[in-house]
Amino acid sequence: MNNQMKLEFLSLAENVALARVTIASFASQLDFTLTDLEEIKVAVSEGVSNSIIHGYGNQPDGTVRVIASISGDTLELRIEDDGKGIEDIPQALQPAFSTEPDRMGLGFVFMQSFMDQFQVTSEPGRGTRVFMVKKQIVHEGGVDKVQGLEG
Amino acid sequence: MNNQMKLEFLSLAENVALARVTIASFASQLDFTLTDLEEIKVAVSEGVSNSIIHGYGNQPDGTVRVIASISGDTLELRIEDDGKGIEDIPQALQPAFSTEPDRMGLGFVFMQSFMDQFQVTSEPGRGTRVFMVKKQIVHEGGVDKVQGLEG
Amino acid sequence: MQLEFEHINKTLIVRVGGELDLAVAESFRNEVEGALEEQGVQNLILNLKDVSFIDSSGLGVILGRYKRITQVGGNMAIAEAEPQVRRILELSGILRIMGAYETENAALDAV
Amino acid sequence: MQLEFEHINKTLIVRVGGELDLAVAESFRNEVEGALEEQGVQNLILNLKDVSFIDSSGLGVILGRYKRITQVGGNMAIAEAEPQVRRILELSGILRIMGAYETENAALDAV
Ligand SMILES: Nc1ncnc2c1ncn2[C@@H]1O[C@H](COP(=O)(O)OP(=O)(O)O)[C@@H](O)[C@H]1O
Ligand SMILES: Nc1ncnc2c1ncn2[C@@H]1O[C@H](COP(=O)(O)OP(=O)(O)O)[C@@H](O)[C@H]1O
Repeated sequence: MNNQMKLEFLSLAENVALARVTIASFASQLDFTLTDLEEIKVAVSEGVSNSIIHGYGNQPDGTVRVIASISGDTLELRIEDDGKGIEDIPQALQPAFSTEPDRMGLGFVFMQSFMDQFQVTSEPGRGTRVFMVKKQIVHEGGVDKVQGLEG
Repeated sequence: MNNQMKLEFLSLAENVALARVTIASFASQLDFTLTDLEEIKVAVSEGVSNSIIHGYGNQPDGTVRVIASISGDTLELRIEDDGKGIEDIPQALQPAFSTEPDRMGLGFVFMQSFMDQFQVTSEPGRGTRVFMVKKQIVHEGGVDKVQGLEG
Repeated sequence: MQLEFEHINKTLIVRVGGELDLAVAESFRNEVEGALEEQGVQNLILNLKDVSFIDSSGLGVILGRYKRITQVGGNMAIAEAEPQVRRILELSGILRIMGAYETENAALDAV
Repeated sequence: MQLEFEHINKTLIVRVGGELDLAVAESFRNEVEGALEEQGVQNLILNLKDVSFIDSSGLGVILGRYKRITQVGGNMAIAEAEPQVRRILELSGILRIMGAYETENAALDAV
Protein backbone atom coordinates (compact mmCIF):
# COMPACT_ATOMS: atom_id res chain seq x y z
CA MET A 1 0.00 0.00 0.00
CA ASN A 2 0.98 3.63 -0.40
CA ASN A 3 -0.04 6.46 1.85
CA GLN A 4 1.11 9.87 3.00
CA MET A 5 0.43 12.17 5.90
CA LYS A 6 1.80 15.28 7.53
CA LEU A 7 1.25 16.51 11.05
CA GLU A 8 2.16 20.03 12.14
CA PHE A 9 1.90 21.34 15.67
CA LEU A 10 3.18 23.94 18.10
CA SER A 11 6.37 23.21 20.02
CA LEU A 12 4.61 22.25 23.23
CA ALA A 13 5.65 19.26 25.35
CA GLU A 14 2.00 18.08 25.36
CA ASN A 15 2.28 17.47 21.63
CA VAL A 16 4.98 14.81 21.92
CA ALA A 17 2.27 12.28 22.81
CA LEU A 18 0.11 13.60 19.95
CA ALA A 19 2.90 12.90 17.46
CA ARG A 20 3.50 9.46 18.93
CA VAL A 21 -0.15 8.44 18.82
CA THR A 22 -0.64 9.78 15.30
CA ILE A 23 2.41 8.04 13.87
CA ALA A 24 1.61 4.79 15.69
CA SER A 25 -1.88 4.89 14.16
CA PHE A 26 -0.47 5.60 10.70
CA ALA A 27 2.24 2.93 11.04
CA SER A 28 -0.33 0.36 12.09
CA GLN A 29 -1.62 0.40 8.51
CA LEU A 30 1.41 -1.80 7.90
CA ASP A 31 1.87 -5.13 9.66
CA PHE A 32 4.41 -4.00 12.21
CA THR A 33 4.85 -6.09 15.34
CA LEU A 34 3.98 -4.51 18.68
CA THR A 35 7.69 -4.21 19.42
CA ASP A 36 8.25 -2.41 16.13
CA LEU A 37 5.41 -0.01 16.94
CA GLU A 38 6.90 0.66 20.38
CA GLU A 39 10.25 1.41 18.77
CA ILE A 40 8.69 3.75 16.24
CA LYS A 41 6.94 5.55 19.10
CA VAL A 42 10.19 6.03 20.98
CA ALA A 43 11.96 7.30 17.85
CA VAL A 44 9.17 9.83 17.18
CA SER A 45 9.11 10.88 20.81
CA GLU A 46 12.86 11.52 20.81
CA GLY A 47 12.87 13.42 17.54
CA VAL A 48 9.93 15.64 18.42
CA SER A 49 11.24 16.26 21.95
CA ASN A 50 14.55 17.37 20.45
CA SER A 51 12.82 19.87 18.18
CA ILE A 52 10.93 21.31 21.13
CA ILE A 53 13.79 21.40 23.66
CA HIS A 54 16.84 21.99 21.52
CA GLY A 55 15.44 23.38 18.29
CA TYR A 56 13.09 25.90 19.89
CA GLY A 57 14.68 26.11 23.35
CA ASN A 58 11.30 25.25 24.91
CA GLN A 59 9.63 28.31 23.38
CA PRO A 60 6.02 27.33 22.62
CA ASP A 61 5.59 29.24 19.34
CA GLY A 62 7.68 27.07 17.03
CA THR A 63 6.23 24.64 14.53
CA VAL A 64 7.24 20.98 14.42
CA ARG A 65 6.39 18.89 11.37
CA VAL A 66 6.17 15.13 11.23
CA ILE A 67 5.83 13.77 7.72
CA ALA A 68 5.21 10.10 7.17
CA SER A 69 4.74 7.89 4.17
CA ILE A 70 4.15 4.25 3.52
CA SER A 71 5.40 2.70 0.29
CA GLY A 72 5.05 -1.01 0.04
CA ASP A 73 6.32 -2.44 3.32
CA THR A 74 8.35 0.61 4.27
CA LEU A 75 7.56 3.48 6.62
CA GLU A 76 9.46 6.72 6.08
CA LEU A 77 9.44 9.42 8.74
CA ARG A 78 10.67 12.98 8.67
CA ILE A 79 10.75 15.17 11.75
CA GLU A 80 11.47 18.81 10.99
CA ASP A 81 11.83 22.08 12.86
CA ASP A 82 12.83 25.62 11.92
CA GLY A 83 14.77 26.07 15.13
CA LYS A 84 18.34 26.85 15.95
CA GLY A 85 19.91 23.89 14.20
CA ILE A 86 22.94 21.78 15.08
CA GLU A 87 26.48 23.15 14.60
CA ASP A 88 28.36 19.87 14.92
CA ILE A 89 26.29 16.86 13.89
CA PRO A 90 28.95 14.14 14.49
CA GLN A 91 29.34 15.42 18.04
CA ALA A 92 25.57 15.57 18.56
CA LEU A 93 25.30 11.94 17.46
CA GLN A 94 27.77 10.69 20.05
CA PRO A 95 26.11 8.55 22.70
CA ALA A 96 25.73 10.46 25.96
CA PHE A 97 26.50 13.80 24.33
CA SER A 98 24.02 16.49 25.27
CA THR A 99 24.14 20.27 25.38
CA GLU A 100 21.72 20.17 28.32
CA PRO A 101 23.22 19.14 31.65
CA ASP A 102 20.21 17.12 32.84
CA ARG A 103 19.57 15.22 29.62
CA MET A 104 21.02 11.85 28.76
CA GLY A 105 22.22 12.30 25.21
CA LEU A 106 20.34 9.16 24.20
CA GLY A 107 17.78 10.60 21.78
CA PHE A 108 19.80 10.07 18.62
CA VAL A 109 21.05 6.72 19.96
CA PHE A 110 17.48 5.46 20.32
CA MET A 111 16.46 6.78 16.91
CA GLN A 112 19.42 5.02 15.32
CA SER A 113 18.97 1.73 17.11
CA PHE A 114 15.18 1.55 16.67
CA MET A 115 14.95 2.50 13.02
CA ASP A 116 16.48 0.79 9.99
CA GLN A 117 17.76 4.00 8.43
CA PHE A 118 18.54 7.30 10.08
CA GLN A 119 19.92 10.60 8.84
CA VAL A 120 20.13 14.12 10.30
CA THR A 121 20.59 17.27 8.32
CA SER A 122 20.72 20.69 9.86
CA GLU A 123 21.41 24.29 8.98
CA PRO A 124 22.46 26.32 12.01
CA GLY A 125 19.97 29.12 12.53
CA ARG A 126 17.48 27.50 10.15
CA GLY A 127 16.44 24.17 11.54
CA THR A 128 16.92 20.45 11.71
CA ARG A 129 15.52 17.48 9.81
CA VAL A 130 15.65 13.90 10.88
CA PHE A 131 14.89 11.24 8.31
CA MET A 132 14.15 7.70 9.41
CA VAL A 133 13.01 4.50 7.74
CA LYS A 134 11.54 1.35 9.21
CA LYS A 135 10.71 -1.74 7.20
CA GLN A 136 8.07 -4.20 8.17
CA ILE A 137 9.67 -7.58 8.81
CA VAL A 138 8.54 -10.18 6.33
CA HIS A 139 7.23 -13.19 8.20
CA GLU A 140 7.56 -16.61 6.68
CA GLY A 141 5.10 -19.42 7.02
CA GLY A 142 1.31 -19.44 6.86
CA VAL A 143 -0.55 -16.37 5.83
CA ASP A 144 2.41 -14.08 5.99
CA LYS A 145 4.35 -16.12 3.49
CA VAL A 146 2.08 -14.83 0.74
CA GLN A 147 2.79 -11.34 1.91
CA GLY A 148 6.43 -12.22 1.71
CA LEU A 149 6.00 -13.16 -1.93
CA GLU A 150 4.23 -9.94 -2.69
CA GLY A 151 6.37 -7.62 -0.61
CA MET B 1 -4.31 26.28 27.51
CA ASN B 2 -3.73 27.13 23.87
CA ASN B 3 -2.57 24.76 21.21
CA GLN B 4 -2.72 24.23 17.47
CA MET B 5 -2.25 21.37 15.07
CA LYS B 6 -2.85 20.44 11.47
CA LEU B 7 -3.07 17.01 9.94
CA GLU B 8 -2.97 16.44 6.19
CA PHE B 9 -3.40 13.10 4.49
CA LEU B 10 -4.36 11.37 1.27
CA SER B 11 -8.04 10.71 0.60
CA LEU B 12 -7.88 7.04 1.57
CA ALA B 13 -10.55 5.34 3.67
CA GLU B 14 -7.77 3.98 5.94
CA ASN B 15 -7.03 7.53 7.03
CA VAL B 16 -10.44 8.14 8.58
CA ALA B 17 -9.27 6.24 11.68
CA LEU B 18 -5.99 8.18 11.61
CA ALA B 19 -7.87 11.48 11.75
CA ARG B 20 -10.12 10.21 14.53
CA VAL B 21 -7.25 8.96 16.69
CA THR B 22 -5.20 12.12 16.16
CA ILE B 23 -8.03 14.48 17.02
CA ALA B 24 -9.09 12.40 20.01
CA SER B 25 -5.51 12.56 21.30
CA PHE B 26 -5.37 16.32 20.73
CA ALA B 27 -8.80 16.89 22.30
CA SER B 28 -7.81 14.87 25.35
CA GLN B 29 -5.51 17.75 26.29
CA LEU B 30 -8.76 19.34 27.46
CA ASP B 31 -10.92 17.75 30.15
CA PHE B 32 -13.58 16.33 27.86
CA THR B 33 -15.72 13.50 29.18
CA LEU B 34 -15.48 10.12 27.44
CA THR B 35 -18.87 10.77 25.85
CA ASP B 36 -17.63 14.10 24.51
CA LEU B 37 -14.55 12.41 23.05
CA GLU B 38 -16.74 9.77 21.41
CA GLU B 39 -18.88 12.50 19.89
CA ILE B 40 -15.85 14.37 18.62
CA LYS B 41 -14.58 11.14 17.04
CA VAL B 42 -17.87 10.57 15.24
CA ALA B 43 -17.96 14.17 13.99
CA VAL B 44 -14.38 13.89 12.63
CA SER B 45 -15.13 10.52 11.09
CA GLU B 46 -18.18 11.89 9.27
CA GLY B 47 -16.44 15.03 8.03
CA VAL B 48 -13.36 13.21 6.78
CA SER B 49 -15.43 10.41 5.20
CA ASN B 50 -17.44 13.04 3.34
CA SER B 51 -14.29 14.62 1.92
CA ILE B 52 -13.07 11.24 0.73
CA ILE B 53 -16.35 9.91 -0.69
CA HIS B 54 -18.12 13.02 -1.88
CA GLY B 55 -15.34 15.60 -2.20
CA TYR B 56 -12.92 13.35 -4.06
CA GLY B 57 -15.33 10.70 -5.33
CA ASN B 58 -13.20 7.99 -3.67
CA GLN B 59 -10.14 8.93 -5.72
CA PRO B 60 -7.08 8.30 -3.54
CA ASP B 61 -4.97 11.28 -4.64
CA GLY B 62 -6.85 14.11 -2.95
CA THR B 63 -5.64 15.84 0.20
CA VAL B 64 -7.80 16.17 3.29
CA ARG B 65 -6.82 18.65 6.00
CA VAL B 66 -7.94 18.55 9.60
CA ILE B 67 -6.99 21.66 11.54
CA ALA B 68 -7.59 21.81 15.26
CA SER B 69 -6.99 24.36 17.94
CA ILE B 70 -7.57 24.64 21.64
CA SER B 71 -8.19 28.03 23.19
CA GLY B 72 -9.11 28.03 26.82
CA ASP B 73 -11.79 25.38 27.22
CA THR B 74 -12.79 25.31 23.55
CA LEU B 75 -11.84 22.93 20.76
CA GLU B 76 -12.16 24.23 17.20
CA LEU B 77 -12.05 21.84 14.28
CA ARG B 78 -11.82 22.49 10.57
CA ILE B 79 -12.10 19.71 8.01
CA GLU B 80 -11.18 20.81 4.50
CA ASP B 81 -10.91 19.32 1.05
CA ASP B 82 -10.21 20.68 -2.43
CA GLY B 83 -12.77 18.39 -3.98
CA LYS B 84 -15.90 18.91 -6.01
CA GLY B 85 -17.76 21.03 -3.49
CA ILE B 86 -21.46 21.21 -2.64
CA GLU B 87 -23.92 22.96 -4.96
CA ASP B 88 -26.84 23.22 -2.58
CA ILE B 89 -25.78 23.35 1.06
CA PRO B 90 -29.27 23.66 2.63
CA GLN B 91 -30.31 20.52 0.74
CA ALA B 92 -27.11 18.69 1.75
CA LEU B 93 -27.83 19.50 5.39
CA GLN B 94 -31.29 17.92 5.33
CA PRO B 95 -31.46 14.78 7.44
CA ALA B 96 -31.50 11.66 5.26
CA PHE B 97 -30.44 13.58 2.16
CA SER B 98 -27.60 11.91 0.31
CA THR B 99 -26.37 11.98 -3.25
CA GLU B 100 -25.24 8.37 -2.86
CA PRO B 101 -28.02 5.76 -2.91
CA ASP B 102 -26.49 3.49 -0.26
CA ARG B 103 -25.57 6.20 2.24
CA MET B 104 -27.78 7.42 5.06
CA GLY B 105 -27.51 11.19 4.82
CA LEU B 106 -26.68 11.33 8.52
CA GLY B 107 -23.14 12.71 8.39
CA PHE B 108 -24.08 16.36 8.75
CA VAL B 109 -26.82 15.45 11.24
CA PHE B 110 -24.24 13.78 13.52
CA MET B 111 -21.77 16.64 13.17
CA GLN B 112 -24.48 19.13 14.10
CA SER B 113 -25.85 17.20 17.04
CA PHE B 114 -22.47 16.23 18.50
CA MET B 115 -20.74 19.58 18.27
CA ASP B 116 -21.71 22.90 19.85
CA GLN B 117 -21.17 24.92 16.69
CA PHE B 118 -21.19 23.78 13.10
CA GLN B 119 -20.82 25.55 9.77
CA VAL B 120 -20.21 24.39 6.20
CA THR B 121 -18.85 26.50 3.43
CA SER B 122 -18.23 25.23 -0.06
CA GLU B 123 -17.25 26.44 -3.49
CA PRO B 124 -18.43 24.06 -6.20
CA GLY B 125 -15.40 22.79 -8.09
CA ARG B 126 -13.03 24.06 -5.42
CA GLY B 127 -13.77 22.27 -2.18
CA THR B 128 -15.59 22.15 1.10
CA ARG B 129 -14.81 23.31 4.62
CA VAL B 130 -16.57 22.22 7.75
CA PHE B 131 -16.02 24.27 10.88
CA MET B 132 -17.00 22.84 14.26
CA VAL B 133 -16.61 23.88 17.87
CA LYS B 134 -16.94 21.89 21.05
CA LYS B 135 -16.64 23.34 24.53
CA GLN B 136 -15.52 21.42 27.53
CA ILE B 137 -18.19 21.40 30.19
CA VAL B 138 -17.09 23.16 33.34
CA HIS B 139 -17.41 20.82 36.27
CA GLU B 140 -18.34 22.19 39.66
CA GLY B 141 -18.37 19.63 42.39
CA GLY B 142 -21.55 17.80 41.33
CA VAL B 143 -20.37 16.96 37.85
CA ASP B 144 -23.64 15.95 36.29
CA LYS B 145 -25.69 18.70 37.82
CA VAL B 146 -23.88 21.26 35.73
CA GLN B 147 -24.27 19.05 32.68
CA GLY B 148 -27.96 18.80 33.36
CA LEU B 149 -28.39 22.53 33.59
CA GLU B 150 -26.53 23.26 30.43
CA GLY B 151 -27.77 20.39 28.29
CA MET C 1 -12.72 -5.62 11.60
CA GLN C 2 -13.34 -9.17 12.76
CA LEU C 3 -16.36 -11.27 11.75
CA GLU C 4 -17.57 -14.57 13.12
CA PHE C 5 -20.56 -16.41 11.71
CA GLU C 6 -22.90 -18.91 13.32
CA HIS C 7 -26.07 -20.47 12.00
CA ILE C 8 -28.91 -21.31 14.37
CA ASN C 9 -31.86 -22.74 12.45
CA LYS C 10 -32.90 -20.06 9.98
CA THR C 11 -30.97 -17.32 11.71
CA LEU C 12 -27.49 -16.13 10.86
CA ILE C 13 -25.61 -14.66 13.79
CA VAL C 14 -22.75 -12.34 12.87
CA ARG C 15 -20.40 -11.35 15.69
CA VAL C 16 -18.58 -8.20 14.69
CA GLY C 17 -15.49 -6.64 16.22
CA GLY C 18 -13.48 -3.49 15.56
CA GLU C 19 -14.35 -0.08 14.16
CA LEU C 20 -17.20 0.08 11.67
CA ASP C 21 -16.26 3.05 9.53
CA LEU C 22 -15.65 3.83 5.86
CA ALA C 23 -12.46 1.76 5.74
CA VAL C 24 -14.28 -1.50 6.46
CA ALA C 25 -17.82 -0.73 5.23
CA GLU C 26 -17.38 -2.45 1.89
CA SER C 27 -15.89 -5.68 3.20
CA PHE C 28 -18.38 -5.69 6.09
CA ARG C 29 -21.22 -5.49 3.57
CA ASN C 30 -19.73 -8.05 1.19
CA GLU C 31 -18.93 -10.62 3.83
CA VAL C 32 -22.33 -10.40 5.49
CA GLU C 33 -24.02 -10.51 2.08
CA GLY C 34 -22.03 -13.61 1.20
CA ALA C 35 -23.14 -15.36 4.37
CA LEU C 36 -26.75 -14.28 3.86
CA GLU C 37 -26.76 -15.91 0.45
CA GLU C 38 -26.25 -19.33 1.96
CA GLN C 39 -29.27 -21.57 1.67
CA GLY C 40 -31.96 -21.39 4.31
CA VAL C 41 -30.91 -18.15 5.97
CA GLN C 42 -33.91 -16.01 6.79
CA ASN C 43 -33.08 -13.86 9.81
CA LEU C 44 -30.00 -11.89 10.82
CA ILE C 45 -28.64 -11.04 14.24
CA LEU C 46 -25.71 -8.66 14.46
CA ASN C 47 -23.82 -9.06 17.70
CA LEU C 48 -21.96 -5.75 18.11
CA LYS C 49 -20.34 -6.55 21.47
CA ASP C 50 -16.78 -6.00 20.24
CA VAL C 51 -17.53 -2.97 18.08
CA SER C 52 -15.70 -0.03 19.64
CA PHE C 53 -16.71 2.59 17.10
CA ILE C 54 -19.44 3.10 14.53
CA ASP C 55 -20.36 6.03 12.31
CA SER C 56 -22.83 6.57 9.49
CA SER C 57 -20.79 4.44 7.08
CA GLY C 58 -21.19 1.44 9.39
CA LEU C 59 -24.84 2.27 10.02
CA GLY C 60 -25.44 2.35 6.28
CA VAL C 61 -24.32 -1.26 5.98
CA ILE C 62 -26.64 -2.29 8.82
CA LEU C 63 -29.62 -0.49 7.28
CA GLY C 64 -28.84 -2.01 3.88
CA ARG C 65 -28.89 -5.51 5.34
CA TYR C 66 -32.18 -4.72 7.10
CA LYS C 67 -33.81 -3.68 3.84
CA ARG C 68 -32.61 -6.81 2.07
CA ILE C 69 -33.66 -9.19 4.86
CA THR C 70 -37.11 -7.72 5.39
CA GLN C 71 -37.80 -7.63 1.65
CA VAL C 72 -37.75 -11.42 1.63
CA GLY C 73 -39.80 -11.71 4.82
CA GLY C 74 -36.98 -12.13 7.35
CA ASN C 75 -36.27 -10.35 10.62
CA MET C 76 -33.22 -8.59 11.93
CA ALA C 77 -32.01 -7.63 15.40
CA ILE C 78 -28.97 -6.16 17.13
CA ALA C 79 -27.39 -7.77 20.19
CA GLU C 80 -24.99 -6.70 22.93
CA ALA C 81 -24.08 -3.24 21.59
CA GLU C 82 -21.97 -1.21 24.02
CA PRO C 83 -23.52 2.06 25.27
CA GLN C 84 -21.60 4.40 22.92
CA VAL C 85 -22.51 2.25 19.90
CA ARG C 86 -26.10 1.89 21.06
CA ARG C 87 -26.36 5.65 21.36
CA ILE C 88 -25.36 6.14 17.72
CA LEU C 89 -27.80 3.43 16.64
CA GLU C 90 -30.52 5.20 18.58
CA LEU C 91 -29.78 8.64 17.18
CA SER C 92 -29.77 7.25 13.66
CA GLY C 93 -33.32 6.01 14.01
CA ILE C 94 -32.29 2.42 13.28
CA LEU C 95 -33.64 1.29 16.65
CA ARG C 96 -37.08 2.43 15.61
CA ILE C 97 -37.13 -0.28 12.96
CA MET C 98 -35.20 -3.08 14.62
CA GLY C 99 -34.71 -4.18 18.19
CA ALA C 100 -31.47 -4.03 20.17
CA TYR C 101 -31.14 -6.69 22.86
CA GLU C 102 -28.81 -7.21 25.77
CA THR C 103 -28.10 -10.82 24.86
CA GLU C 104 -27.94 -12.95 21.76
CA ASN C 105 -30.62 -15.22 23.20
CA ALA C 106 -33.05 -12.35 23.66
CA ALA C 107 -32.35 -11.32 20.06
CA LEU C 108 -32.92 -14.92 18.92
CA ASP C 109 -36.26 -15.02 20.70
CA ALA C 110 -37.27 -11.79 19.00
CA VAL C 111 -36.49 -12.57 15.36
CA MET D 1 1.05 10.69 34.99
CA GLN D 2 -0.07 9.26 38.31
CA LEU D 3 2.15 9.04 41.40
CA GLU D 4 1.57 7.20 44.66
CA PHE D 5 4.00 7.38 47.56
CA GLU D 6 4.62 4.95 50.38
CA HIS D 7 7.27 4.97 53.09
CA ILE D 8 8.66 1.70 54.42
CA ASN D 9 11.34 2.39 57.01
CA LYS D 10 14.04 4.42 55.23
CA THR D 11 12.77 3.57 51.78
CA LEU D 12 10.42 5.68 49.68
CA ILE D 13 8.35 3.67 47.22
CA VAL D 14 6.98 5.65 44.28
CA ARG D 15 4.36 3.90 42.15
CA VAL D 16 4.23 5.60 38.78
CA GLY D 17 1.58 5.36 36.08
CA GLY D 18 1.18 6.82 32.61
CA GLU D 19 3.61 7.91 29.93
CA LEU D 20 6.99 9.21 31.12
CA ASP D 21 7.93 11.65 28.40
CA LEU D 22 8.87 15.32 28.05
CA ALA D 23 5.37 16.51 28.98
CA VAL D 24 5.57 15.05 32.48
CA ALA D 25 9.33 14.98 33.11
CA GLU D 26 9.41 18.18 35.11
CA SER D 27 6.53 17.38 37.42
CA PHE D 28 7.76 13.78 37.76
CA ARG D 29 11.15 15.13 38.92
CA ASN D 30 9.70 17.78 41.21
CA GLU D 31 7.20 15.53 42.93
CA VAL D 32 9.71 12.75 43.55
CA GLU D 33 12.27 15.31 44.75
CA GLY D 34 9.71 16.74 47.13
CA ALA D 35 9.01 13.32 48.61
CA LEU D 36 12.72 12.52 48.87
CA GLU D 37 13.25 15.65 50.96
CA GLU D 38 11.09 14.31 53.73
CA GLN D 39 13.02 13.41 56.81
CA GLY D 40 14.58 9.98 57.09
CA VAL D 41 14.28 8.92 53.46
CA GLN D 42 17.41 7.16 52.30
CA ASN D 43 16.46 4.73 49.53
CA LEU D 44 14.15 4.96 46.53
CA ILE D 45 12.14 2.30 44.76
CA LEU D 46 10.38 3.24 41.54
CA ASN D 47 7.52 0.88 40.80
CA LEU D 48 6.95 1.30 37.03
CA LYS D 49 4.15 -1.28 36.73
CA ASP D 50 1.64 1.17 35.25
CA VAL D 51 4.09 3.01 33.03
CA SER D 52 3.05 2.32 29.45
CA PHE D 53 5.71 4.42 27.74
CA ILE D 54 9.11 5.85 28.57
CA ASP D 55 11.68 7.69 26.50
CA SER D 56 14.96 9.45 27.24
CA SER D 57 13.18 12.37 28.95
CA GLY D 58 11.70 9.96 31.50
CA LEU D 59 14.99 8.07 31.82
CA GLY D 60 16.76 11.35 32.53
CA VAL D 61 14.58 11.91 35.59
CA ILE D 62 15.32 8.38 36.84
CA LEU D 63 19.07 8.81 36.36
CA GLY D 64 18.95 12.21 38.08
CA ARG D 65 17.27 10.70 41.13
CA TYR D 66 19.84 7.90 41.17
CA LYS D 67 22.71 10.40 41.26
CA ARG D 68 21.12 12.36 44.07
CA ILE D 69 20.26 9.30 46.19
CA THR D 70 23.65 7.61 45.84
CA GLN D 71 25.50 10.86 46.60
CA VAL D 72 24.10 10.75 50.10
CA GLY D 73 24.75 7.05 50.51
CA GLY D 74 21.31 5.69 49.57
CA ASN D 75 20.27 2.96 47.16
CA MET D 76 17.80 2.88 44.33
CA ALA D 77 15.95 0.12 42.48
CA ILE D 78 13.26 -0.35 39.86
CA ALA D 79 10.30 -2.68 40.34
CA GLU D 80 7.69 -4.32 38.13
CA ALA D 81 8.58 -2.63 34.83
CA GLU D 82 6.67 -4.05 31.86
CA PRO D 83 8.81 -5.67 29.12
CA GLN D 84 8.72 -2.70 26.72
CA VAL D 85 9.72 -0.29 29.49
CA ARG D 86 12.37 -2.68 30.80
CA ARG D 87 13.87 -2.92 27.35
CA ILE D 88 14.33 0.85 27.14
CA LEU D 89 15.84 0.88 30.63
CA GLU D 90 18.23 -1.85 29.54
CA LEU D 91 19.28 -0.15 26.32
CA SER D 92 19.91 3.11 28.18
CA GLY D 93 22.47 1.42 30.43
CA ILE D 94 20.51 2.36 33.56
CA LEU D 95 20.18 -1.30 34.51
CA ARG D 96 23.95 -1.55 34.72
CA ILE D 97 23.87 0.82 37.70
CA MET D 98 20.63 -0.13 39.41
CA GLY D 99 18.64 -3.34 39.68
CA ALA D 100 15.22 -4.00 38.19
CA TYR D 101 13.09 -6.48 40.13
CA GLU D 102 9.91 -8.36 39.40
CA THR D 103 8.30 -7.40 42.67
CA GLU D 104 8.41 -4.51 45.11
CA ASN D 105 9.47 -6.91 47.86
CA ALA D 106 12.47 -8.12 45.89
CA ALA D 107 13.42 -4.47 45.30
CA LEU D 108 12.98 -3.72 49.01
CA ASP D 109 15.29 -6.59 49.91
CA ALA D 110 17.88 -5.26 47.48
CA VAL D 111 18.11 -1.62 48.57
N1 LIG E 1 16.18 19.40 16.62
C1 LIG E 1 17.35 19.83 17.18
N2 LIG E 1 17.69 21.14 17.12
C2 LIG E 1 18.85 21.57 17.68
N3 LIG E 1 19.74 20.77 18.30
C3 LIG E 1 19.45 19.46 18.39
C4 LIG E 1 18.25 18.93 17.85
N4 LIG E 1 18.24 17.59 18.07
C5 LIG E 1 19.38 17.33 18.75
N5 LIG E 1 20.11 18.43 18.94
C6 LIG E 1 21.44 18.52 19.61
O1 LIG E 1 22.00 17.22 19.66
C7 LIG E 1 22.26 16.85 21.01
C8 LIG E 1 22.07 15.37 21.21
O2 LIG E 1 20.72 15.02 21.04
P1 LIG E 1 20.13 13.70 21.69
O3 LIG E 1 21.01 12.55 21.33
O4 LIG E 1 18.72 13.57 21.32
O5 LIG E 1 20.30 13.91 23.26
P2 LIG E 1 19.53 14.87 24.29
O6 LIG E 1 18.20 15.26 23.74
O7 LIG E 1 19.41 14.06 25.52
O8 LIG E 1 20.43 16.07 24.47
C9 LIG E 1 21.35 17.71 21.84
O9 LIG E 1 21.83 17.89 23.17
C10 LIG E 1 21.34 19.01 21.04
O10 LIG E 1 22.45 19.80 21.33
N1 LIG F 1 -16.90 17.26 1.51
C1 LIG F 1 -17.95 17.18 0.66
N2 LIG F 1 -17.76 17.40 -0.66
C2 LIG F 1 -18.80 17.32 -1.54
N3 LIG F 1 -20.05 17.01 -1.17
C3 LIG F 1 -20.31 16.78 0.12
C4 LIG F 1 -19.28 16.85 1.09
N4 LIG F 1 -19.82 16.58 2.31
C5 LIG F 1 -21.12 16.35 2.10
N5 LIG F 1 -21.44 16.47 0.78
C6 LIG F 1 -22.79 16.33 0.17
O1 LIG F 1 -23.76 16.43 1.19
C7 LIG F 1 -24.57 15.25 1.23
C8 LIG F 1 -25.00 14.95 2.65
O2 LIG F 1 -23.88 14.60 3.44
P1 LIG F 1 -24.08 13.74 4.75
O3 LIG F 1 -25.12 14.36 5.60
O4 LIG F 1 -22.73 13.58 5.39
O5 LIG F 1 -24.61 12.34 4.26
P2 LIG F 1 -23.95 11.15 3.43
O6 LIG F 1 -22.47 11.21 3.61
O7 LIG F 1 -24.55 9.93 4.03
O8 LIG F 1 -24.34 11.35 2.00
C9 LIG F 1 -23.72 14.19 0.59
O9 LIG F 1 -24.50 13.14 0.07
C10 LIG F 1 -22.98 14.97 -0.49
O10 LIG F 1 -23.77 15.15 -1.63
